[in-house]
Amino acid sequence: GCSNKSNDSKGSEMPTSYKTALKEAKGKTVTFYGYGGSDTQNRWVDDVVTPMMKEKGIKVKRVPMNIEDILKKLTNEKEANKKSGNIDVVWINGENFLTAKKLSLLSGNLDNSLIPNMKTYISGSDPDAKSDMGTKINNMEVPFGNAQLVMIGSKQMFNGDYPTSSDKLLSWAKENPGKLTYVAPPDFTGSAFVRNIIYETVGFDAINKAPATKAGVYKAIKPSLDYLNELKPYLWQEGKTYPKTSAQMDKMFADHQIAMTFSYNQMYAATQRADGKFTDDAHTFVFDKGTVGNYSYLAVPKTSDNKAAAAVLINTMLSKKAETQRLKAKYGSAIPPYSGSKVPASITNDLNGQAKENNTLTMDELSKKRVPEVSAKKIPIIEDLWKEHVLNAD
Amino acid sequence: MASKKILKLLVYLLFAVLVLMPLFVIFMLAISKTWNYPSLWPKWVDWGYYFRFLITNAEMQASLLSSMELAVGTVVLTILIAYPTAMALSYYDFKGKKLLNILVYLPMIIPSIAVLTNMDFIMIKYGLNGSFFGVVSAHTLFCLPYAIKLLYDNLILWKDKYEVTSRNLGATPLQTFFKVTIPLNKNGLQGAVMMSYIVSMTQYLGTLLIGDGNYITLSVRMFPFTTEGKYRIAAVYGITFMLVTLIPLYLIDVWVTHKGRKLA
Amino acid sequence: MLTKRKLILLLSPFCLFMLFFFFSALAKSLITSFGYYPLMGMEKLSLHYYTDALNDKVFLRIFFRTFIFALFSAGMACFIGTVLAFLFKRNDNPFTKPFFKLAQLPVMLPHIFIVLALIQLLSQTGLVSSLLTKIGIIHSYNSFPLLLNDQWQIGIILTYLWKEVPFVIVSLVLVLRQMDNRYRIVADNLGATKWQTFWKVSLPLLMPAIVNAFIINFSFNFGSYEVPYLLGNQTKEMLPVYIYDLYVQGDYTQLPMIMSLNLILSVFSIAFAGLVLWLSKHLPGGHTGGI
Amino acid sequence: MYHLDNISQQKGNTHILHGINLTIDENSIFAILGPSGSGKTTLLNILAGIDRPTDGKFLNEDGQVEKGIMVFQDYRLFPHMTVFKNITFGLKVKKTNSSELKQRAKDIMETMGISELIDRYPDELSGGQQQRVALARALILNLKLLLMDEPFSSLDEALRIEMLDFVKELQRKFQLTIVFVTHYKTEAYMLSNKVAILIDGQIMQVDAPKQLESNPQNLAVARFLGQANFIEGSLSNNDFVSPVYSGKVRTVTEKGVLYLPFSGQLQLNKTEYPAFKGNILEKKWMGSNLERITIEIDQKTVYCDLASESVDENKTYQFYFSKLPVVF
Amino acid sequence: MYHLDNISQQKGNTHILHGINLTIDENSIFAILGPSGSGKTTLLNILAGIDRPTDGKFLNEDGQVEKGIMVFQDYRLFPHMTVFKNITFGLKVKKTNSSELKQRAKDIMETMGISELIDRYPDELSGGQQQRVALARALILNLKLLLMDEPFSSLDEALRIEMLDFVKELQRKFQLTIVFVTHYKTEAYMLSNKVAILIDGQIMQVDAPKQLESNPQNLAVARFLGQANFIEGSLSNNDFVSPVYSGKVRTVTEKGVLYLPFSGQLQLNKTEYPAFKGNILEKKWMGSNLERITIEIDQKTVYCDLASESVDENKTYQFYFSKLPVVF
Ligand SMILES: Nc1ncnc2c1ncn2[C@@H]1O[C@H](COP(=O)(O)OP(=O)(O)OP(=O)(O)O)[C@@H](O)[C@H]1O
Ligand SMILES: Nc1ncnc2c1ncn2[C@@H]1O[C@H](COP(=O)(O)OP(=O)(O)OP(=O)(O)O)[C@@H](O)[C@H]1O
Ligand SMILES: [Mg+2]
Ligand SMILES: [Mg+2]
Repeated sequence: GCSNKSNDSKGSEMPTSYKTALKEAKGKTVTFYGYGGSDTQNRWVDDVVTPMMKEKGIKVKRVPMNIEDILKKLTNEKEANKKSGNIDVVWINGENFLTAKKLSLLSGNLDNSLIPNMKTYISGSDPDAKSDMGTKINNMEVPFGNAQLVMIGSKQMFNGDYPTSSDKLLSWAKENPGKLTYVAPPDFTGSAFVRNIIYETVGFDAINKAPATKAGVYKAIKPSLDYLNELKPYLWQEGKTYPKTSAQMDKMFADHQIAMTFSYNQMYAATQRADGKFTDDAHTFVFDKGTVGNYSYLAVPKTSDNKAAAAVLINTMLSKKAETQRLKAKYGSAIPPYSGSKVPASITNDLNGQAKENNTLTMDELSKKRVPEVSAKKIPIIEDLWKEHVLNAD
Repeated sequence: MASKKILKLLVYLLFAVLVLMPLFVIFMLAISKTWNYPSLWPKWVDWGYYFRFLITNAEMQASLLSSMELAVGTVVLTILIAYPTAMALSYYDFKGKKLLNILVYLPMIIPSIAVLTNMDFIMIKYGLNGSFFGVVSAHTLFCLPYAIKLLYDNLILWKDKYEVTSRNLGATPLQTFFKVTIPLNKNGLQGAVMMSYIVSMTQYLGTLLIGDGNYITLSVRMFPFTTEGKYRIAAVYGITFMLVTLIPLYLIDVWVTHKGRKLA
Repeated sequence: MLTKRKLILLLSPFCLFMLFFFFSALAKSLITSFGYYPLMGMEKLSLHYYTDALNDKVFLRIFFRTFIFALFSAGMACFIGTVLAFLFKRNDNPFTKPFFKLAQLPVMLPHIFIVLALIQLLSQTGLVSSLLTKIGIIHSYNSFPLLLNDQWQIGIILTYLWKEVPFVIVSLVLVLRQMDNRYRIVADNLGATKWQTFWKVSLPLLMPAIVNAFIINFSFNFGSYEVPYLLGNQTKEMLPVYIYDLYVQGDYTQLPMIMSLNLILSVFSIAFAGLVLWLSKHLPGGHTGGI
Repeated sequence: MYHLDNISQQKGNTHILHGINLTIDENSIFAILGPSGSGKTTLLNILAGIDRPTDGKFLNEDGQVEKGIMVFQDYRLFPHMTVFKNITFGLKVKKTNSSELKQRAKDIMETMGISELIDRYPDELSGGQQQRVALARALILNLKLLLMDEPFSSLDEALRIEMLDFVKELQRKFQLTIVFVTHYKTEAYMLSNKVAILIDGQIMQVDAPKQLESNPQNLAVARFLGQANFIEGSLSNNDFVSPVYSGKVRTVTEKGVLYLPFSGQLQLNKTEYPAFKGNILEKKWMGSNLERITIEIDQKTVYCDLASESVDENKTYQFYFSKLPVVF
Repeated sequence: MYHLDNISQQKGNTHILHGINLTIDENSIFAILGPSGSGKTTLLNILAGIDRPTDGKFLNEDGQVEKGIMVFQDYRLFPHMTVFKNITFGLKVKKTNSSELKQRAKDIMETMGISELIDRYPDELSGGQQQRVALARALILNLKLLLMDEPFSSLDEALRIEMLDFVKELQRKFQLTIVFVTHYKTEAYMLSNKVAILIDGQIMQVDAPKQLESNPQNLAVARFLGQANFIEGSLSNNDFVSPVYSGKVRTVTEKGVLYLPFSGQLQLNKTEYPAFKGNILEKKWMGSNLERITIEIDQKTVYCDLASESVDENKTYQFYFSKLPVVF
């Protein structure tokens, strides 16, 4: 391999300040492990972050790996009693963070003194900076992405009147059978849609307070499941089958086979339009009661060999310079993970400008219509219940 | 007679369409932007896109290199292991042969998640993770069933008849292997090499897990895009993939068919 | 000369390799499947993951469905492939050679590709549907049958066929080429019809290779998840996808169960492969004494 | 009557058969003798309908093409079938009922002495056993036209004689037409009353065994029949001059080569054709109570087969021709 | 001297060889004769080091294992090599220099009469041509121990005699030890002075050719040597009683079967051992100036080879034994 480190060397120590980190990291190579299926995000790392790191004398290697595989690798290292490994920065959130924390795979100390940009742009009181889907963060993660579910509807098929609530959605479906569907959970967006329906039908509190057991959750979300079952016969293929991936659903939407698709990116319709995949007909909207928003994070495994470089990378990714670039369409127009109150004006303006230009929602609108995530533990339970009571309901 | 010939030709034609249609679609996907229902032809085709991408994308070139590096390594290791095994299976009668015959299939039968995640653990233990040998070993594991069985199918036809003859005429085991065994079974060998090369090229999870990110091959890059429906990029990678698979294999084929005549 | 020493020498690379890399990994999954996973504080050995799985009706139904599916698609592939291999074998017209080359193409491409192409071609709003609409055979895409993500797994079967038929062709033609038509001539001379020659001579001589191809295809169809994951139907779930979904959930307390399911699948496949091999030994062609 | 009508065969650039014309009587055994590589197998393949000649036709009495059953020189047993399956293959494909099939298989295997091999596979048989299975596989069918390509080459003498008798009997019983190829004169003579000599793709002579040996039509045939001395000399007006023998001869062609078969031509008992005086150099036991003796005449050697113990080594004897010698 | 020390061989459940003990002189030609399936090939395979015996050892004088070069019964020409490549294979692997290799190949191909076939592949050769290539491939090596498994079975008589001479010459020139297997007595007798009879996996007799034929050691050998009548009768005190002949005999074993070879035992000239009076039923030309005659005695038939024209059909003659007949 290209990294000539002996395997029994002890994983490096996490530096205590950014300054020492910067010094220590010079000449090192830092690996960034993350989901590689988004070419805009890949491009951002490669075109923006990597050159910035290079200026600091640090090389970046991006490894496209799914989070479950990353976790498995980390547990394998732990089981094999290895103190040092190859993974420096991980893109993680939710259930996986919960697991990683449980297995104590992550190193802590990712605090304000180590990551100065966190101090600048993220307020300590921001709930998303404190816990990740209900799991306390304890300085093990740093916010990286800010995503919120948006609906994309066909102007022509909805006649400009978008179903901004579950009730509207149901009645439109009854009038236009076969024109709606959603990706089957456990797909990421499909699962988010189901949670959104839960918020619509029983509200965030009900699910938030329910015990994290199958019975508990079932009791809480029974009305939601009923709603989905009522909707089912009016879905595409009468709900007997669902698209398997959001890509497939996007294609159906592009072909006007269905009237609505979802995305975790408010600019998705715009980028798809620019790409020629969607027509001008695609219109972004959210439910009146709001949609699920969640954060993704960066973390450093305990076995990382280059913790200093990892810290520098995280800080660089959070920098205004990098995040401003990230607003560009070719980098996916991603909203920075900054706390609402600390977003620099230039970025807000930029986003709002884009929103107008591309006929999508502004930052402001979005953050108003944002509902928090349920606890990570409950997500698989909800998915199971959906499978049992909606998908396989007779 | 004539109608039979025409029927045969029709079958050929149908077969060709079935094989080529998807390839054509992939090719079009790689160079087109908008291709929505109900248009039969993409609205927007950029013939140069693919080549521009290939030439300008350094990542792609790096991936190409590591893909081929691994594939060649895998082919070598696979053949080194598979040949003797196939010989043993086809020439000898021994206790446990039946069991071994079945065990050979094991690596491909066990779901790769179960094997690879645990193999990764073993590799980490031995300190082989991230190394060339480690990744090649992981690939080899999945090539072995194909290689052994293809070689076996071929070796069983002659058994050791001609090897015995060669040894009897004074050839050393090595001479026998290269002058008799290989030329007589080159069809099987070609098949085994081809399958190993292909299986290695298409390995995704193994390369990623055991490669520790040191080997970002074409498959590794491509896989997330396909599952995510980034069809155009996937198609671009796909075409490249096809080329680097087809060209070497085609060359091998030409070499094999031109070197010496066909058998019997 | 065939000596024991040589046999050991020949077998040792394989055995060492398997022992070192494979069986050690297998042992690890086995131990995990017995519920030993100290990382999650699970240290009691028990068989209950296996008994649970085998008592789980849902699991068994999925298992059975997957088995039938794998059997059917592998059988189809072998059938079509064998027929075509015989067609390709005879070098009696100038097209045979290029078509045989063509047959090798699909072998070289990952499954993912054909999935990609099939989506573009066969989804309800795909190219085929468009074409049929254009020429007026169907009214709109709504009358185009659901071929992907459908109840009958047609999409997956098509993908597997596209990949596996050529594989069968290639591996059979490799053998067929070596096997000249000496025996065909004999059979013909003894008065056998073309069909009889095919059934009694050519096919049996080829049987070992066909059985091999069948087992390889069956194992693949039974155990791989990528294609069913993308083209399957949720209500008719496939076993590998079922297992994969559990794995992706990232709940490590489930790991022993996941491993036990994997192993059940494997043991069953192995047993089935063994059965097929055993059966094939008792079919005509079980003994090929070389040519 | 089967007619071979000007049959020629060419493979690659090699002309193998050159315009063969032959008629073969139905219900008879016809032998083809010829040196290795002369085209015997090629000819049989044409008679069996396995190969198509590049020119000419093979037709039966009614002017139709008839395919013969072939016993292949290289056996070609089906490797995936047991001896029993191999033997009954031809009956099976004709859907013969199973009890008859079994009975016939049993009978023929007994005759061939391969009953215990019934469940063996070809690769578990010795060469001669394989050949017998190949024979049985064809003979069991009793089909009109039977073609055998050196069918006894791997059998020992005792067995061969048995087989010859069996084939003769079969021929009589089922009125078969048998064409068979061999390179053993004796075999041809014992089985058949009509022997064709095929040399270099041409039929040189078709004759009864005895005629053939005593009157070869040309030097090629004489040389092929072998077991003879060929003594070069010069010829003028039926007078032959050579170091070994000079005197009257019967001239067939004008090449000037004296044809002196090892046996049947030279003897010690006086006749009206004195040959030469010669010294016995060596005696070699040849079986069948014969000795091959090496005679030295003026530093030339001549071979001759005589009954055992007729002469002693290192003694000189006067030899006589039993009839006027032939010169080609 | 090579020693075969109690060699046994078993394959599957078949015992093929049963404790074979033999010594083979160096620098000599040793023939093994035996019926089909008796284990000849199996034995040669052991001598060639191709198979390992289940029991026993094959050692040379120095007590070492020596591997012989084999000419296989089924030729086993490498199908992917031309005739030239096949023939020079053994030299090539010994890295013989190329000009010598070419010369030797040229010479041997000329001797074998296969020079024009140099660039052909085995499947383009006739059976006999293949056999000659197989022979050439082994003979070209001139290795100490040469093993030949029915090496002339597909050759015509003339060619066979040439080959025999050539092999003999080679043996003399390079002082080879040759073990060869055949099922043609004549071939064995002509090539070798010591012949072993292998029947049912056992060595029955090792003897000089003439001894063998005149004094077979037991009925099995006698039957195998064939070309003989076996007349059943009863035996008491060296007096034999049977419908054909009754009288004095030499008794070897006590089974009561009279051994009457077709040739060498019966004659028309008077001796002190009158045999029987018989009627000539049939005469059949056998080549080599011999006729096989069928004699009828009291409705039994006996065969006998006599010089051509010695008797007429349908006449009765008195026959004599040339020496005291043998009963087993
Ligand atoms: N693999 C085997 N399994 C069982 N029996 C076998 C096997 N191979 C050979 N035999 C038997 O061993 C005996 C001796 O075989 P071998 O080939 O040595 O005979 P052979 O003397 O060479 O006969 P031939 O003259 O016909 O070639 C035969 O009866 C044969 O059937
Ligand atoms: N495919 C071929 N290409 C060229 N020549 C061939 C081919 N097949 C056979 N021959 C030649 O044709 C001639 C006749 O072959 P054939 O097999 O008929 O001989 P044969 O009389 O049966 O000889 P044998 O007694 O040796 O079996 C031989 O000289 C052989 O080399
Ligand atoms: Mg021939
Ligand atoms: Mg033999």
